[in-house]
Amino acid sequence: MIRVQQEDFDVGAELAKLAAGNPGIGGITSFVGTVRNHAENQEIQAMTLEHYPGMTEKALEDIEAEARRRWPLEASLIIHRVGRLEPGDRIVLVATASKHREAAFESCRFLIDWLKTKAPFWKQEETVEGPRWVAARAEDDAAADRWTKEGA
Amino acid sequence: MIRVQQEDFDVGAELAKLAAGNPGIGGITSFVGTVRNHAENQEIQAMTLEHYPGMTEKALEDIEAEARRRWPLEASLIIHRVGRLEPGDRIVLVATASKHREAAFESCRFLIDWLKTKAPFWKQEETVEGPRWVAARAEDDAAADRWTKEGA
Amino acid sequence: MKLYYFAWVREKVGVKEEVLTPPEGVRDLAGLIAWLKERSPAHAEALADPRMVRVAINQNYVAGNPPVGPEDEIAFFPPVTGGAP
Amino acid sequence: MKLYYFAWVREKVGVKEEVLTPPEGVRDLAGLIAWLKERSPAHAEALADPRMVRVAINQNYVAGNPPVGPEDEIAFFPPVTGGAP
Repeated sequence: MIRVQQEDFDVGAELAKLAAGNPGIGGITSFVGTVRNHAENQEIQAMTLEHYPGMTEKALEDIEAEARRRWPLEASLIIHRVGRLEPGDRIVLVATASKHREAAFESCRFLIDWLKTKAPFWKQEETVEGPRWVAARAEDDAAADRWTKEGA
Repeated sequence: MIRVQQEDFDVGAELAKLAAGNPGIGGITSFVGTVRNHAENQEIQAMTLEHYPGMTEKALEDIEAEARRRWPLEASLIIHRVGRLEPGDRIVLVATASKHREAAFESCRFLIDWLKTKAPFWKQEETVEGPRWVAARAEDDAAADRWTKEGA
Repeated sequence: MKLYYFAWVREKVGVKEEVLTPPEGVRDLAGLIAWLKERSPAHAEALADPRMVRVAINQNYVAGNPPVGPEDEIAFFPPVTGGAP
Repeated sequence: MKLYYFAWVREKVGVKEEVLTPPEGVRDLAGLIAWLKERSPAHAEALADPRMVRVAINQNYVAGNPPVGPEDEIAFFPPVTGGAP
């Protein structure tokens, strides 16, 4: 399941829902991304996430479908927030459930790596020097490419 | 932090506590292990976890300390339950928080891999044919060894 | 043709979206970009460096120089930066 | 000397723990195991296959044939199987 929303999410409740009624699940890996109070040695006061309504949801569904094609998953979840967030706030939750932990770990990492380079979200940070758009990182492209090669 | 306990744990509350007051954290990876209702094609009605009080806590502390030596972590947590559990019940929670997701993912996987082969817990499954002790898996040794080689 | 702009591309163009009718001669992405850049200095600046701008047609990423038509929804934006650190 | 048994080793021995005073000649792990196996058929069966049994002395895993003394806490158990599937 995927969701794009302004509101915060309850990690415990979301993970419990994910596993509910499926005692074939042996493990759930999850990743929660949070807003840091600094980046590139500068203090971050807040952050605003912009997205492309419609295309974002489609991109997340495609990424989730690809994970389920590659690994034997019992359940999966992507929640991404948009709008203004402050340091410490949750930005994103990705979670995958499987019979074994290997598939859960690999697929969860895959989801966040692909999401970062393939889902249309943009971050603007507020600093004392004014707002600035976050630039894409070469490391993120490399992390996403790793799965392209391995999965080919 | 490590804990060995009979009671269940609240994943959302534990992860929130882990990150509380540290806005330098960029991501938290967690893994929740749950009791499956089958193993080796047989139905599992329940499972009992035995441990070695004293040594278990020491082993978990050592594993956690090793993770913090290898990765730049802002916080870490291992909670392992003991006693009788039923299918769908949570067994274990491991979580690591870091500035970047790479360290969080790697160290979380390390914690569960080492825990499985180095912490003195034993599982007995209840099946229709009676109780049986779970045998160690060669795959688990291989997963733990991976970190020995990489970290050497 | 519906056009969308996001992040700093939106800020430079000055609008979030616009509905335009390019002349008949505009049949591909390169032609569309050339035409947009002539419309205003804001468009010209936003689309100045093609390496910094990504394009989606009907909500799918595109590369190269695909055809564009009057019914298409075309979006211009920087490389994406969602997720977490 | 305090002895602990866990999981199926405990079930085979029949007790969870016991306090024993091995004879003076028992100075290492191999000597202790040989002596225990002579104490009862239950001990002998539990410790029959050394490849299936792990040992901790004073709550640290040991390998090989380390020395053992009267103040030591020694535990015998199968390979560990905690965590999740």
